[in-house]
Amino acid sequence: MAILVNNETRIVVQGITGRQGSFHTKSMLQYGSKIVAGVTPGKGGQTVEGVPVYDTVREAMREHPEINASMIMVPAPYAPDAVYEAIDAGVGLIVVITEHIPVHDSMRFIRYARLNDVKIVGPNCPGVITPGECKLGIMPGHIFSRGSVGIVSRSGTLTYEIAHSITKAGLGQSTAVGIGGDPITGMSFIDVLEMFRRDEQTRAVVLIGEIGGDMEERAASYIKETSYEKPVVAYIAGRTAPPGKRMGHAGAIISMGAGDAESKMKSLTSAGAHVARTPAETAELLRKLL
Amino acid sequence: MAILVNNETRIVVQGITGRQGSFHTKSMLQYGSKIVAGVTPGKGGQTVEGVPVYDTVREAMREHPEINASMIMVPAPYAPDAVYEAIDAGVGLIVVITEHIPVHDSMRFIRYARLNDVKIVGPNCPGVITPGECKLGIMPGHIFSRGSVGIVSRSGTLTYEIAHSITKAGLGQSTAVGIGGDPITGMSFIDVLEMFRRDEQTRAVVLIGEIGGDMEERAASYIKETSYEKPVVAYIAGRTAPPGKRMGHAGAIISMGAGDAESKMKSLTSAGAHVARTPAETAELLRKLL
Amino acid sequence: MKLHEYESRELFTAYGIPVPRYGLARNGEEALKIAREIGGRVVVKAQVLVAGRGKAGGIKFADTPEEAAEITSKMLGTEIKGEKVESVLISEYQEVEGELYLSVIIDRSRGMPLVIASPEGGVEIEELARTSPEKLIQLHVDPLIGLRQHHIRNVQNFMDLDESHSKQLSQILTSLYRLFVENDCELAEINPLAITSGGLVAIDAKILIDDNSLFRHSQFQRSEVGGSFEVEARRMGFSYVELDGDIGIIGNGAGLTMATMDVVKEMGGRPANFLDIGGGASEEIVEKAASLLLRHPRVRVLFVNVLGGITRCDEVARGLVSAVKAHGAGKKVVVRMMGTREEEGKKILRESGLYPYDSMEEAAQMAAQLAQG
Amino acid sequence: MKLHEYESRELFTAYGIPVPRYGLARNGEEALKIAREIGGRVVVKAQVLVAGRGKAGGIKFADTPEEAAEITSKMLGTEIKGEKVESVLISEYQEVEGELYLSVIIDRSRGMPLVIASPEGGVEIEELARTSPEKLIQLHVDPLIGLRQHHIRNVQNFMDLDESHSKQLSQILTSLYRLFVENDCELAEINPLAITSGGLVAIDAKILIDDNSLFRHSQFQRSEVGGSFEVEARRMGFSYVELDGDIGIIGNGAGLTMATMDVVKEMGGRPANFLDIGGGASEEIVEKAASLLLRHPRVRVLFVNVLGGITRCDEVARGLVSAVKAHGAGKKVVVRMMGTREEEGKKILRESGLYPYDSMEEAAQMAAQLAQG
Repeated sequence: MAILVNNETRIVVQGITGRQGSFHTKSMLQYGSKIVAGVTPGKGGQTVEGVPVYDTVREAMREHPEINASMIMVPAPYAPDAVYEAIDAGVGLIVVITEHIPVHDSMRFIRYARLNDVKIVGPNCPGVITPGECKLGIMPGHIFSRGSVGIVSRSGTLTYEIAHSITKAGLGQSTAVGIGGDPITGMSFIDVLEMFRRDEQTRAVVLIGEIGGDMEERAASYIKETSYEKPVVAYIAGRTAPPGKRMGHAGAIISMGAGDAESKMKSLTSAGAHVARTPAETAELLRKLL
Repeated sequence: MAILVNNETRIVVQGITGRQGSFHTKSMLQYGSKIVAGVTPGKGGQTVEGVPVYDTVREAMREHPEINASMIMVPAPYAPDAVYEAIDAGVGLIVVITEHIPVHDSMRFIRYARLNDVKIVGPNCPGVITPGECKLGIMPGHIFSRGSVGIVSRSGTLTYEIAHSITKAGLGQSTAVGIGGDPITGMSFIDVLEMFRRDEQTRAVVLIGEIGGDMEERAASYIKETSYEKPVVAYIAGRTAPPGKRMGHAGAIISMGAGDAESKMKSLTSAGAHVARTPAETAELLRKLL
Repeated sequence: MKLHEYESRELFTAYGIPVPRYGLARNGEEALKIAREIGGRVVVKAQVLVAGRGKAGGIKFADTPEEAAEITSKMLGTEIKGEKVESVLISEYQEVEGELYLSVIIDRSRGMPLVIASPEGGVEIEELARTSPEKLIQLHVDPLIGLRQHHIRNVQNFMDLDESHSKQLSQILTSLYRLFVENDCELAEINPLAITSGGLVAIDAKILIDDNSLFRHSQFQRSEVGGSFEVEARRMGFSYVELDGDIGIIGNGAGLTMATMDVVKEMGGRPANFLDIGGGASEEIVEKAASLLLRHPRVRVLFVNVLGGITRCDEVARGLVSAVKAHGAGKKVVVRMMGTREEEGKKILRESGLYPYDSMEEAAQMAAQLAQG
Repeated sequence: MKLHEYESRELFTAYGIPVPRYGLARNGEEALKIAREIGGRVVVKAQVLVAGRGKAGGIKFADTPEEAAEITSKMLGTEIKGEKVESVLISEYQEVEGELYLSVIIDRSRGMPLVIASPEGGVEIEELARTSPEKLIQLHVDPLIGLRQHHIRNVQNFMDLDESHSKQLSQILTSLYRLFVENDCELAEINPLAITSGGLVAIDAKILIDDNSLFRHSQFQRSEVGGSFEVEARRMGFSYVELDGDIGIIGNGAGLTMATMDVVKEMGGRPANFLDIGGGASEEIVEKAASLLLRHPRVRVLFVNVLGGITRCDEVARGLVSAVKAHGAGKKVVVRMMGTREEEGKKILRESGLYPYDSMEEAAQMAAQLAQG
């Protein structure tokens, strides 16, 4: 079954005519994803890689009422408006790839999405992939293979690293969800864990966390409280990161006396998750568990 | 079972020290409703009819964590803030008695309540009563008696009129919900019809509508589409009202070529509801149906 | 509460929405002065709130200031659909190349503001919505988020204007939405939004302010509209609507009062009005309400229907009895009463020779019979 | 981005939050002039962004303008925790009767602003939260609704001040929240908010602005903090953090780069830095990054870990080879490479005598060994 995206996913790409937008549209199409429309204000009537472009999501939806997901690749200053547009047009799943969106903007559109029962993945995320069915994101598709491990991650390339070792180990992935590296994201670890729990294809979950915030700790509490039925293997990046410094993106910072890797690893271990010390160990642990 | 309120309802009255607030607190207590706290800013520490008064809902909730409903009897200019306060304090059911709240304010707090999964009854409503269990409102309790008819109404005294005839007819009410006479209300006819549908105690529903808006028409569509299992008897006030005039409150106005009584009655009839021509006929129809 | 045209223009100007040059005149001299300042052809527009003033002779054109003054003098003091003209707007006449429609309204169904736009302005939007719904675009705006770029872009695309007009439309919509929210509007409508050689101009407007919000908008003066009875009743704080029958109706609560009217009609009677005394009315309030209707020349029968909850039947009875004593000569009175202190109330009525009914339907039937007799 | 104290004071003043009288001095003369204008005792405060400047000698008191000038002259040019003092704040000294704490912060867990207040200000709030959580109140504010009366009332009740201070607190909280939202703050903290004879005064503040929002806040000038390598790397557009080891780390993506550091440490090595080249880096970018680290005096081994997705391995290889040719003398280089154009990249590396690893763990082990050797 997998989660979030599958063969039925019909995509509109917002910001399709940009350099990144057109590049990833091509890559997604090559992977087999069904992109039925693109949107760039003022560029309506063009096509990108054979995909028709519209001025607004509303117009795209009128011509392609089957659209059920959007990927947003719009520069940060305009990305929040693109999210509001997708929500108001009735798109149920919105993947916000854009990085560097001001957090006050994200707070607001994430609340607004909740009000409208819309799922947001991101911002500042690689997207979602269900191998063999749909790639709704910017990850290199060939690293992934169809299988039984669900991945949920705050990181981009580190996800590819670990996905690759899972693929090499012959296990494959049900769905991999990059929830994004920003301090505040639409879907949380818990949201995705809950979806994997109900997904029959998923037999184990890999949780890739990093320093900053308390999302990993909350995931640990959730795993404990729900007596999570499927094995969880976790890897936490940033054990050697110094406090008070931002490691690459706004999310990864140890501050307010919280959010360091050791405490996250401890919480997860005591919740019954298996914590890997290196990315490669993740696949080894999975192989023993499955 | 009844709906919305019952023996378990624990009430905080916001605006308890006002003339109306204290009067209705007394009346509700006499009826047997469980009012555990009152709130009036600056009046914390007092008591009203033996009920302790707090400065904020947060404080009331800290002392009385069992609170699960609020009744708001605060003057219109301050009522929206009282609603936000109740929502943020975690109260799940809020009855807004206050009339004359600006509609822009109501729009906002009703959306906000939705975002927080909070139920709002009103504004400008008589409240909710489950006879014999809990009166959360300003209706005269003695008119109601325990029974099997659910009432949902946009009107106040007209509800009492019809409830009285149902009581006289020996049928009684499961719960009576006055959703309020304003153009925009928290709960709609459909919301309440849906609750009555699932309520075992309710064997028939009386819908009391009036001119203005299209809430009755939407209720009719809902009844038709769901093949509503329980008989619905409807009464619509305002057949003789002229277009373009406000009849008493903002909600009752025929405008924009919509909202007149005949079209509402027609919609309800064609949806399978039984439409009474006079209030008294409502009870007669019910007697035949039950 | 509906704003006068000149109030709408003041608001538009404050929000940067272009309007034709104008002035308000209360006599011919003022009209002359304003028309001279404007120069050229002007329009003289009666400042009344009733709909359809154009067809009723409330809008006239003047080629010279003198003509404007003459038209003004003639128009002032006349009645348009029953409303007296106390001032006129002298407005610059503008050649119109096209007419658009733009409004923000509260959509009751969704509980949200709704933006409506059409490239075919100047007509009744309800009419257009019925006959050619494809000619208008409707976009909901969440009150927690407000108007966003995509609303504006969708309106722009739908209207399909040239670039400079499209840009101006974006500014006007942004301003109109802000005006709508900041002034607690139920409706803020520009119709037509004219295309002129100087760009887009709001030629006419309809703005409804939520009565309940007036406590925070002291700038809007409630103007009294309607006949003298309506004005008097409203001054007393009653919800009052004048109808054309002969049975005066008093009820407590809007729904009950409307139902009382309906049942009277059902029984063959004709209501003279709608008068809601509200909840918890005192003896004095009831006396005032009853006296008002008893003094009404068209009222032959007064029908009082009270369901006591907060309202006490004895208070109602006492107020009613006083009113009948003072003003009841030649009028018939039917009372139906139930609820709080019902017995006390009925006793007071009986002692004064008034027969109280238990049933609303029976009482209505009696009222209808008495009116016909 | 952290604001300097003087920038915070400017903001507070703009939002009506009371601060002591002050001026910014860049030399002794300016300090003298400001201190004279203020009159009486003043505080000289080094304008540095590092935490704990008080204990490090960055806050001194002066009884006379001359003393203020002298302290200023001495303080300017010194380094406080590695940061050079380029200006000082000369601030009115105020007798303090009590110290409160007030802040608005973004709560990541709930995705909402959080108001924190305590009647015990002047201490580290994290410390207070740990030791005496009952001494502070925390209230979430929904970003779609904003600060409401009940937030203010709850803070007032909790702080339990006398009436005039309580009223002032309400105004300050309202202003602080507005400042927080309008300036895209991650944190807006007043600590202490002092009770003085003249009312509440914001004695010290900490304001963090969201870096991502700077495109719409041109008023804030990003100041360069940290050592020269950090500054240079950031100017090149890299995410860079200086560490104290001897193995230079380059990765693509923050998570992967952190993991690379961690694995190096796991294998017994010590990372010299964190350098994330981001996604889709070109040959030139890679060359710049590698050159920077190869020129770093503490770096003995350079470890490049690249996972090609958008990033192409051949581009990385070419950039790295150029950098090693120019600056690689005496340094060891370990590369791990995988993904897009992996074969082409590895070929380029091998031809230049660099051995590419497949496994991150093996490569890290080699880097650690080389650093020790």
